Amino acid sequence: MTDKDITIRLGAAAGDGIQSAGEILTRMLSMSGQYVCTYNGNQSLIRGGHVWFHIHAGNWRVTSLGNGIDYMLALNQIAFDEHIGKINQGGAIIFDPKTVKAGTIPAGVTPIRLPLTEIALKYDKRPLMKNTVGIGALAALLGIDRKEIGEVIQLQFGSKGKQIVEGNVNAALEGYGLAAKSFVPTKSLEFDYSKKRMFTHADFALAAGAVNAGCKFYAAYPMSPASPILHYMAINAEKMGISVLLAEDEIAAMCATIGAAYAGARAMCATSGGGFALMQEALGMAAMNETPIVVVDVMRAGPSTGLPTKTSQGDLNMMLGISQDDFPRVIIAPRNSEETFNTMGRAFNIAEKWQVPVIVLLDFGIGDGGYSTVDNLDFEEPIDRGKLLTEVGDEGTWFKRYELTDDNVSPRVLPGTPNGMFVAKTDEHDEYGHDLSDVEAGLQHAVEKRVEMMNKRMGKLTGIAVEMNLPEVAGPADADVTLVSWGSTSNPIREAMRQLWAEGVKVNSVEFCDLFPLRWKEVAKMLRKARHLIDVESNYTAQMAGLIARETGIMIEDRLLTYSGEPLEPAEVVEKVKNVLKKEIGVSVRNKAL
Amino acid sequence: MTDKDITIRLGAAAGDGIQSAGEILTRMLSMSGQYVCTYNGNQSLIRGGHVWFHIHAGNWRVTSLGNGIDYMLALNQIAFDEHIGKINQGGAIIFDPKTVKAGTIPAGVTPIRLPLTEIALKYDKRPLMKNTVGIGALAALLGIDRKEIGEVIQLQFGSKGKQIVEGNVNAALEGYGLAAKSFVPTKSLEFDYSKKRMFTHADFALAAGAVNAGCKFYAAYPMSPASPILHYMAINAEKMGISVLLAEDEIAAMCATIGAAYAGARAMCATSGGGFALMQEALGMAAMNETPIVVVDVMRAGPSTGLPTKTSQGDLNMMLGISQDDFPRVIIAPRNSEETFNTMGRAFNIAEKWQVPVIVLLDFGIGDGGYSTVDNLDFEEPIDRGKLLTEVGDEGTWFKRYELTDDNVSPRVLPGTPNGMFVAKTDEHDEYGHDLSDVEAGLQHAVEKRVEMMNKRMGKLTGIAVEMNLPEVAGPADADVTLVSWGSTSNPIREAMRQLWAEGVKVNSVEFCDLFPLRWKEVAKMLRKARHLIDVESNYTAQMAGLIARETGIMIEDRLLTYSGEPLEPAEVVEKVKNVLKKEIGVSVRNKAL
Amino acid sequence: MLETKLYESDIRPDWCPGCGDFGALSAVKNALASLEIEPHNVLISSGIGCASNFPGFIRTYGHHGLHGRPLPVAVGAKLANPSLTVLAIAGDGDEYGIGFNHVVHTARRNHDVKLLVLNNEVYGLTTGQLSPTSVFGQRTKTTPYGSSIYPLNPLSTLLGVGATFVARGFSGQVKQLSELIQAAIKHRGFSIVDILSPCVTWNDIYDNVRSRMYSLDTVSHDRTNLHAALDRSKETEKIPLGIFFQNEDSPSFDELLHKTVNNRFPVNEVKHMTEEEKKVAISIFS
Amino acid sequence: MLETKLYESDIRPDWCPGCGDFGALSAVKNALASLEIEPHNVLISSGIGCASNFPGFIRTYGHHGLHGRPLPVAVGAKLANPSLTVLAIAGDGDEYGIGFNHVVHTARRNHDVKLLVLNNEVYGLTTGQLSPTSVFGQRTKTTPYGSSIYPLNPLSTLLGVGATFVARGFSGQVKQLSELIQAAIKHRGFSIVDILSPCVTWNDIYDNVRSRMYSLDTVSHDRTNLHAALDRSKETEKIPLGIFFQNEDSPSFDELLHKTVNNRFPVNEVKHMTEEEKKVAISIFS
Ligand SMILES: Cc1ncc(C[n+]2csc(CCOP(=O)(O)OP(=O)(O)O)c2C)c(N)n1
Ligand SMILES: Cc1ncc(C[n+]2csc(CCOP(=O)(O)OP(=O)(O)O)c2C)c(N)n1
Ligand code: SF4
Ligand code: SF4
Ligand SMILES: [Mg+2]
Ligand SMILES: [Mg+2]
Repeated sequence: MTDKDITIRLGAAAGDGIQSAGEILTRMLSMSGQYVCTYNGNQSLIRGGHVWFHIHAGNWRVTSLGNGIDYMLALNQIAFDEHIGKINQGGAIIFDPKTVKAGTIPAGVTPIRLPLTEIALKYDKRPLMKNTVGIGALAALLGIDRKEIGEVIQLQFGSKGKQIVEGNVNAALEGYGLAAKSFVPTKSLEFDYSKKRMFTHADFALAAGAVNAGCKFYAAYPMSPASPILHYMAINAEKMGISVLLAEDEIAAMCATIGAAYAGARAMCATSGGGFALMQEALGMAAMNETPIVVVDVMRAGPSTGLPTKTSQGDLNMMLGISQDDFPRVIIAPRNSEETFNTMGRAFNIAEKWQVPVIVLLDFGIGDGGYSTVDNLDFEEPIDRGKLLTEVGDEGTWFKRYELTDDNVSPRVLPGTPNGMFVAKTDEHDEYGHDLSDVEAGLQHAVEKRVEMMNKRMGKLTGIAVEMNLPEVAGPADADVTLVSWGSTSNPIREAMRQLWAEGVKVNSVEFCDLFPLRWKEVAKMLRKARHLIDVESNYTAQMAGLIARETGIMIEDRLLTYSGEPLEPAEVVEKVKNVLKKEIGVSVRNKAL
Repeated sequence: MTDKDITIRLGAAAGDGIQSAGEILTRMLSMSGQYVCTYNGNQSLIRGGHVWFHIHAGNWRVTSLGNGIDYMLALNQIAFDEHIGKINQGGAIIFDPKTVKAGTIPAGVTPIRLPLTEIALKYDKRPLMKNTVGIGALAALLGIDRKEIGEVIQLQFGSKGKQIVEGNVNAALEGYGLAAKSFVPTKSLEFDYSKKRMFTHADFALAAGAVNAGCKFYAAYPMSPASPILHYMAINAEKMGISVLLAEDEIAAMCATIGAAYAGARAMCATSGGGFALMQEALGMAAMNETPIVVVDVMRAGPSTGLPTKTSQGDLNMMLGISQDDFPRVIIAPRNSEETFNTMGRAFNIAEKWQVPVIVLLDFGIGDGGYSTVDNLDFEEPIDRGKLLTEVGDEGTWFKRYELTDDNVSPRVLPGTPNGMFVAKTDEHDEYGHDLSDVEAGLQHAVEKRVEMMNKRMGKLTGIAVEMNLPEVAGPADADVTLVSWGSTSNPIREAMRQLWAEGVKVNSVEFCDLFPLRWKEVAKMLRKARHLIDVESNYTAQMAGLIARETGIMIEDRLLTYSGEPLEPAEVVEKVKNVLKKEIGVSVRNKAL
Repeated sequence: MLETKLYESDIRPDWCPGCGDFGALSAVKNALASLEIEPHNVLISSGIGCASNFPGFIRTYGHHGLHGRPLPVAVGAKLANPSLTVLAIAGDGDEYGIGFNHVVHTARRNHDVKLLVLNNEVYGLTTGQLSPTSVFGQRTKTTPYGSSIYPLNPLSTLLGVGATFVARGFSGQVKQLSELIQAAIKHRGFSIVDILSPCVTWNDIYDNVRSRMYSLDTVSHDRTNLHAALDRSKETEKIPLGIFFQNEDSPSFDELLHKTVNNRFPVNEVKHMTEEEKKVAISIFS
Repeated sequence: MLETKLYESDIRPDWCPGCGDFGALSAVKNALASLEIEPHNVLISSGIGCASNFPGFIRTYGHHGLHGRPLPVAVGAKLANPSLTVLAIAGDGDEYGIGFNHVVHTARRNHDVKLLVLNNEVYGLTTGQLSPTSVFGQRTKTTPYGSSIYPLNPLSTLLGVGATFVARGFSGQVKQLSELIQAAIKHRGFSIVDILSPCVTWNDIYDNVRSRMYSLDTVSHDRTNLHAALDRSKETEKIPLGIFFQNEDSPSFDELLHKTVNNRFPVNEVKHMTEEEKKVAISIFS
């Protein structure tokens, strides 16, 4: 089996149905045995403007958006103009000459002029189906079996009735027929119709993973690109018995999550950076009163409102500095949908075992903004609730909820348990949860107890670090260049490395999924092995490089940074590595639109 | 003139008037030419418990609390028991044997038994004046001229009427007489009644400095230990024409500050860490729409509610990670009241010149919690409002508020100015303040503009860094040990160094007042000169050392950290330095009550 | 009636001698004992302030959280474990200032949590600044020349919101207060009891309240009549105490949610999805 | 009357064709032109959402800030420069959800800022989730089986607060809406105009509103009568439009503050303290 892959892009105005067209195509490819990776070129508006849907598909595990565009469907003028320059040699662009005026078409790119609107109007009064015609045409270029079209359209539109399904199928097949006639594919895929692959974005994967881990409480205030998690919970609430709270703001969402966790539920809330900013004070509360919660930030390009539908990895510093003074927190940034699903059981286990807040960081690029194939979902991560008592002996007025122990974790009890009364306290407190801040404050014994309590809480980080995963090293141990990344940025790196390896370049990558706490001495050892480090991140200040420097003293001076809102393309990584090998060292910034 | 200094402590229950007694004594000393430095051992309650007031005074510029206690006034049992062990050899403790049972008194400490209550009851029905009697007694031990007593009591109680003044004066003089008889002072001060020194805490100094800098808008929600700033503004609002807004929460306080600054006022708000956590989203807004504001965090011991009346330097990481994604901010941590006053003009100038939020970090120890002498107040720092236009030509529909310029600062105009209309925008925007996030988002020109706008905002940091002060080096250039500190922690270091120098130890200190942005290359050069670095901070994780490592790669492994809530004493620094010189290197943690 | 000593803590309240909050503490203990709700089935969620120091002074489960946020914590806890009696107890700064939006929305959604506001018309713990309920003209550290800020009327506001149980008590009248709290706990859904609780240090309104108060039981007040309730809530000469308004026709948020998602006591609930659920969970993945 | 083209922007609104917000935009322009308030003396402070995209679509000073925070920004700006006409324009999510506490407190303090809420009873820009004003039973992405959450009645709530100007308009009735906005601007202190502004994409209530609306001018409604206003605000069959309540007897916060601190236009104000002020400023230092 040789490796084959292809990139496809669909462009139109918001409201033209390009999202659903892209999904149909993604489904078609997944049902033909392809691995997929997609990206939504969204805008922060509801109708109009220009949106696009990009697909990278192949018979190997594609992780990123590939390079350039092989086949393009341009439903309006701006789609044509904006993307024509990115079409690869040997590629093609489908458009309706009635609505799109083709300018100069680059040599090596085939224009495929199809009467998309005319065909669409055959099946409906409004020309909405023109994208269905386009999908059919794309399917032809890809060489997908005609009968897949019917199946997938049935899946997508089944609920809308037979007539709509048939209309769409016929429209697609007409597009298929015409395109097949007008173009001899230059690139092809290897289909295996027996392999039906699943795909999803990390938001849904996260929600599903959380529910599988026993999450029964979810609170949120809507915020892009985290809203799909809320929608997932809402739609499944009844079937799964999840209490969903549409809170009046993010502060309430976070506090209710803490209340639910305190009362015993596995509880979670999610938002994006701006909402997370508001949750910070309460997150400090959870850490202080040792209530286990899982909190999700699906990052988008900021600062402030920024670019709500664009991607970024700009919130790491916020996670390192959440609210006032020092307290333990755990930060995990899964790299893709599959890893996200598989992380959630672990996230809840760490939260409950160590009685700390666990933060899961996603970004628009792999969250709401991009599907990828999920092959290996682990439903069986054991549930570990840590030191959770179900019974307490009658030993006095109050229960020692914050008992000092060797591992810094105290036995926990839930309201409703006889003899277990305690106060979950945000003031500094003694082992029963009583104030050290009022009549005791400043007295020698209270000062000592305060220090012990700080040591207890912060000491957990040492224990947690032992359980955290070190960064994964991908590629050969012996490499001239080592790319350092975290979360989603590892995806274009993986594809870039394939390309570089093929060209004989010795490159590997150190990819952080677990970010904090870590066994930093071991991380330092790993990094010191590298001959030359390049930090690759999607933010202005190289926040992960900052964390690495803070914890190890290792300064990664060579950097590939993007903060344009657009995800990195593998080609940019390839170029950076080659430049570095040519001794062009320093900080590189990308500002291209995808 | 030889250097002379003394430490005094007054202890009682909250509500016993120990705060005002301490103030009287501080005033008496200041009016006798002494430099002072005080500390409030407060608790988070209104009445009861145990509070104390500590004074360090001398004819040299004392900066910290000195070592131990020379003279103590213990008004109740707990005050006696809690502090007796800290009294220095040659010291004395004043108490009323009727209310306090003296346990074993350490050798070398003189007990002075006085009928405090009995005397007090002579002048009032309630024994409230017993602390006045005590003050008189302390004045005798100190050897202050009797006539100072009358003057100061007149100052303190003048507004309460002649009878009260007289009663207090007589009570004090009786105490004076009795104590003078019963004790031959072992330690004395050198008085100069012609030198009247001023003292204040950094909260008031900050407020006064801000008002002098033209601050005419102040918004706040009360929070200890930042409330005195609000009280100062409230009391002076009418006289100075300051608009004070008691906001419904910190978010509103911050947003109103931004609104006022946008409309043209020099505007400020202040809070403590928990309130600041809530302000973070809005602070990102100010940075994004380039509205100049000054924001104050008076740090207290956390995390979460923590110890509201105790001190800490735990909020630096929060300042480095404020809300989502990267944006410029300036962080300054003045070291004492005087520097705080003198910083405010600069803070507002930087804010307006660079159109960025400026954060001033104080802590309880020098804020609400401690007075110190202010000698050199600079009222004349020129006011620089930067590129503020008062007129705009008629050049089109909108004004180019976010024009790209060489220094990354765009001309600014205030609402009310004809032809100056623009939108202050938190979405990513073009030069007029129009959205790049909706119909433009992701299009090549908008992506490029976005990157330019990020570069513009973040680029300011480079310009600002040039104007920021490098850390001050105190002590000899040639030192075996270099202490690194920021803000208030420099104060015990200064006193410790005096002691160490006297003993021939070669030690100096690098003290950061301006924290971010800095010319880090130069900082690194300064630090690399040191033979051995010790980081001294009041937090668990050595946050400043973390920042230094992040920016320079220099890891300061040797640390003296305190997170007990109590400020560091010079003696602890002395001990640490000596241990290090004995090669006992590593992290030291202090957990003593002061 | 259970014994009130069941609820005794070994922690002495740190309130100033004479603080109104002592009366409220007695009333809450009495109410719980009267309703025979055992200590371990009670959760008290508070904020930050003198009033919010409540948990720990009474032997129940307590959550002493953040200034202004007692309600959302209570709401989450009640949803996770509907068998708990969940009270939020806090100050006027907590609930009528920074946290009032939570009050409004918890009220309008009719969550089954009970809010007791120890209203001393001042910020007590932060040393006496003007609170949202401080009266016009009040002198405080933040209004040294007298306040010229209109105060919030929490009761008329909550009547406007459509809160289903609105009452006012006085911590100097422990018996009546206990009865109000009992009624609040028994109410179907959200209830608020605004408790005038004098701050003897910064705002001693004992005499003022005593001289102006009267009980709504002594007049023919129809608590199902919104207009009557509104008029009572807006009285300025006299201070009515009692239940201003009650409506038991609206199911609580928790009832409505329970009907659909059947949420249960959480400890035994944490388990992986069933095979059936797994299929549903990932049906969206293809 | 000034020409409305003075307020024309060169930015085309990004709202969906047919969105109710277009009508509100016309009404605001018309109201400002009618009152002859020049564009440079107007500041529009908004939040985040479709409605909040307002600034930029009209040529005045604009502050397009944070979700829920238009009012505090407006309040600060108005205090700093009392000569500006300050409007806050935002969505129901902004003002009745996350930001409602600011509405309550801005209203009770009677700040001289004017709030226009473009109420489409849904979160528009975030793709159609349930908002605080979405009706019981409404199907949205977050309530796929129909909402069982009681909505907020913002008007009755603000009447309970004691807001001094409470009105409702409809963006499909531009002329009446303009008049309401003019009245709101002329009002002494805080005013709110709740504007029903249909979202054609997620919650098209045009027909619903048209079939149920009537003008309060057509009935004998006494806008000085709180009880009458409350009843009107609680109508469910019909939708009254117009001014529900107005009280011009209470000085605004800004008037009261101006009397004491004499705040003025800020540009020329920034200077060091006078010698006299210096003495006062540091009198506390000794
Ligand atoms: C976010 C935040 N802001 C401010 C504070 C400071 N603070 C503590 S208690 C309090 C007010 C207390 O007043 P109230 O709620 O009326 O309670 P009381 O002390 O009067 O009983 C404030 C403002 C805080 N802890 N957290
Ligand atoms: C703190 C914060 N939370 C959430 C969001 C996401 N958000 C953007 S617009 C919006 C709601 C918009 O609804 P509404 O205010 O009713 O305005 P509309 O779009 O309906 O006009 C939300 C929740 C945000 N930007 N900031
Ligand atoms: S300050 Fe006031 S509210 Fe606080 S404990 Fe004292 S009397 Fe009670
Ligand atoms: S989504 Fe609704 S509110 Fe937003 S622009 Fe479209 S129609 Fe208007
Ligand atoms: Mg209060
Ligand atoms: Mg809306």
